[in-house]
Amino acid sequence: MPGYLTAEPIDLGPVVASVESPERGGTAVFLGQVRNHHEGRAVLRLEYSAYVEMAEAECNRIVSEAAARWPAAVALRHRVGALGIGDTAVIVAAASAHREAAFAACRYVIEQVKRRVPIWKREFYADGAVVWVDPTAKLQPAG
Amino acid sequence: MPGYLTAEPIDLGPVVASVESPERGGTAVFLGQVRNHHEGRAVLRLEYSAYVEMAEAECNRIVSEAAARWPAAVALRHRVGALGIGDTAVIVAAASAHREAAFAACRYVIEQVKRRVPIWKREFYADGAVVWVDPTAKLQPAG
Amino acid sequence: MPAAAPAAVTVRVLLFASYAETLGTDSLSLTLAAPATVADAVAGVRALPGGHRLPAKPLCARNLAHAALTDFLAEDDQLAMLPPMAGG
Amino acid sequence: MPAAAPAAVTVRVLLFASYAETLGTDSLSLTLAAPATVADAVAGVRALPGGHRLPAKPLCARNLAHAALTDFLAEDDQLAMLPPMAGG
Repeated sequence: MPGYLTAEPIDLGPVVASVESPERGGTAVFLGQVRNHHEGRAVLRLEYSAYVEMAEAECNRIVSEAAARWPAAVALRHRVGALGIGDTAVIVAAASAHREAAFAACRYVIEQVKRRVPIWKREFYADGAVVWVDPTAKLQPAG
Repeated sequence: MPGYLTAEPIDLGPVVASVESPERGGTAVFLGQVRNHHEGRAVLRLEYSAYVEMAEAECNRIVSEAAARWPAAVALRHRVGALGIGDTAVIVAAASAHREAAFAACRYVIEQVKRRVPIWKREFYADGAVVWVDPTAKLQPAG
Repeated sequence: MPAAAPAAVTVRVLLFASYAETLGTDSLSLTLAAPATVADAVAGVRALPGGHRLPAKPLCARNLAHAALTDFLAEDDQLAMLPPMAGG
Repeated sequence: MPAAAPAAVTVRVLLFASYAETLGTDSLSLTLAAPATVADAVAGVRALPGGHRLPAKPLCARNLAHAALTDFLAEDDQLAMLPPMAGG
């Protein structure tokens, strides 16, 4: 199984290169980076943790679904561990002979990753608070 | 006016870096590469030529439209001159605090570039033919 | 004579992120009367000290795949309780 | 006494890619009876030797922006006839 999760910085070039081929003329890429703000609060840094075994399996399912649904080659990398502002948290790349398929596959993968992959984010704020981010609800301070 | 057209190879990293900022957490990128086939024929290489003065102006209009329509920073580079298979012909990058805006702006720019920017492509085929590519019609041999 | 259905099922429960903090552990063994569902396991965890602070209907995964609360559990299943995910 | 409208307008015509090949030149000067439209200029170019092989309603640009065939031309305008574009 390819390693979708990594504790090392993700390098854009090799991820894009991994889906390119002479038959595929269009590549759509999404990069998610650590923002310096969240719901109006200044973020200093964050930590991603994961249920690694399941996250790898779920990433593999998502990539397979995209490759089955569109004629595209798809790559996905998600970083875990401690990240600073501007660090790349996730990269999705999808290459196809048709740019519509490349965009659609790329978009599908990032949306499904956000919904389905068991990864959690703890943000450290400038005001000293530490919060487990819950995209489904209002923020609540961590215990 | 920034140089949207270039005769030099386009490097992905700097284009992406030019739109990233700590406020913008999502970056959508499109890369168009030279394919080794076109409508069933083997392509060896191609040449892009442009009405440079207008192409620069039209690229600037398209990027400005995207930046006005979505809260996104947008970059665009298009290569001209002689390209080989796999070479990058165009890169669009759009960064935003919201990935929907990043995808939408990126998609808008590449679609408009294809429609509106006066750039022409001459393909050299394995069978010796040389063709001005016309995306709006069946291929016709060049004179 | 058919084999009798087992009277109990033992599963490994995994807790993550805020749920692990809430319960003070990230892994525990749970034995339930059979047949048992994911919801039964959640109820079992919530009956532990501090467990009432976990939601009654959390996201769960069984053996590395998302599961419904109504799914049945088998011996040695790995059941994970998943706080709201925030990857990407 | 009002100034008389000019009787003629001279524009610079630019040809690109296959159109330049067809006509054997990429630039020419064209003088038209005023008032003149983009379509009049196209007709003028198509009346040149070999010009009938150009389409009757090509894409055109006036002064670096896309133009309609019905747009009027002014003295010293730069009129470009654009073959089907294939960038991106």
